Amino acid sequence: MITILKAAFDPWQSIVDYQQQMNRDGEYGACATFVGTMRDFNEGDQVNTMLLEYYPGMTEKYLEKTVVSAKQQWQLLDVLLIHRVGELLPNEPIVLVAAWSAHRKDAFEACRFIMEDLKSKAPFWKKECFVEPDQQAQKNRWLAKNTSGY
Amino acid sequence: MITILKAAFDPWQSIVDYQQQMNRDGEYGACATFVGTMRDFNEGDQVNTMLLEYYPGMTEKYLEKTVVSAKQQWQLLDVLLIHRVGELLPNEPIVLVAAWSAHRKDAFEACRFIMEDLKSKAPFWKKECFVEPDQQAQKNRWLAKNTSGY
Amino acid sequence: MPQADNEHSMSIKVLYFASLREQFGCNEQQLDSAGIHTVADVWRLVSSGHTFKQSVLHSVNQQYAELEAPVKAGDEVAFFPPVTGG
Amino acid sequence: MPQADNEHSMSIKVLYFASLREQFGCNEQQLDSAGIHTVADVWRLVSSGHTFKQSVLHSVNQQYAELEAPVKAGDEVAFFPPVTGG
Repeated sequence: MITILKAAFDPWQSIVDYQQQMNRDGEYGACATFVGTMRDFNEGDQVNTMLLEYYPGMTEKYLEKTVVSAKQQWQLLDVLLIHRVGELLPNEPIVLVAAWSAHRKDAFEACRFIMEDLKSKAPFWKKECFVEPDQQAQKNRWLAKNTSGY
Repeated sequence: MITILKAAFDPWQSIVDYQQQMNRDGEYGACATFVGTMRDFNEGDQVNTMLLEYYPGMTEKYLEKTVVSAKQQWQLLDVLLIHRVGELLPNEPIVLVAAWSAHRKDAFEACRFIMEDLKSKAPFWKKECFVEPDQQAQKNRWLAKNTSGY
Repeated sequence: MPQADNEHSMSIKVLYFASLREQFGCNEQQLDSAGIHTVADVWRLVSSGHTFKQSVLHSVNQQYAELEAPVKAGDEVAFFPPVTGG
Repeated sequence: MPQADNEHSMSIKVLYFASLREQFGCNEQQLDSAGIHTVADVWRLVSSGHTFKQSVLHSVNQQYAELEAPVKAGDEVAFFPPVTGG
């Protein structure tokens, strides 16, 4: 399941709930997950809030394509992908990817692939509202580029 | 933290509880986790229970060495490793690894490394109690060898 | 065929996101499709007079597309900076 | 020095796990250390008369050790099949 959320979410409870309704108890031997969380420091500045913009329509399509591609490359029982948009506070979860499979290799590699593909190509953009050291005023900046994960 | 547990545990609640007492909110941007769960089928047979044996003393030392090695190779904020021993039922969690870091590469690679090292060298042994298709009697077998994850 | 439909089908919808949206001061605009054959044609029209600090990505009908990709009336074309999600 | 301590310090503790424990019918035994210098010496003593379907791993004082690794009185030596945790 792929969800884009405008409100804060609990990634661990989301996994528990999703796993329950998957109804594949006894089938999966492996679940690999990744949770990305907003940090309160970036590039030496204290970040107070973050705005996450997306492209309604294209973003969903892109994430769907990513998950379909993962399911073609690895033997997966299910995938859960949740991505936050809108205004975020430090320590709020940004993204959750969970992949279930019979054996660990598939879950691990699919989870990593989905995150790397999402980070490098899914249409999301982050704008930070931050305060520089020894300054009072709040400033804004769009993040320039995600780092490569490999 | 490394824990060997004789009773069933909830991996997701363990993550939530551990993360809370870590007290590093805002520092971690990434958490990669793996949960291994007992399946109810293996090698074509229905598995009813599993006995997980370990080597008290050596197992803890080995896991400690694995986590130290991960912390030397990657920039990690914290690691949680829980491994179950004793008698297990299908769908019960066997192992949890969670790795927290500022950036995703460290958490992903450390989590994978810890699981692969654990699977290939940590002193644990599984004995399955199973029923063959069209048979009544329960049989036991020690698993011969873990598959390589790479 | 009603005139409104006809007019709509003659135009190309152009969207901007993130820093490009701010730089253009606009989310969305309609371009007359006359003389437009590729993404590059759209970009030439809308970007004249602007300079860009970042590389610009482009999509046609919500899929990534090359600058040489064909664009026709009724299409949705978008321009945006490198993505920073996850 | 009390006799009990002396006797203890003359012996090597040998542990078996999983299928090896079942095959030997024993968790643990004490071997006289006389004439024992390596893991291979211990293994030769305990394994005579047995055949093994699996490869056998070995440790000295709770760390993996080669067959050539030295063993002395007071050490803990263990033998076990390939591990299957996780």
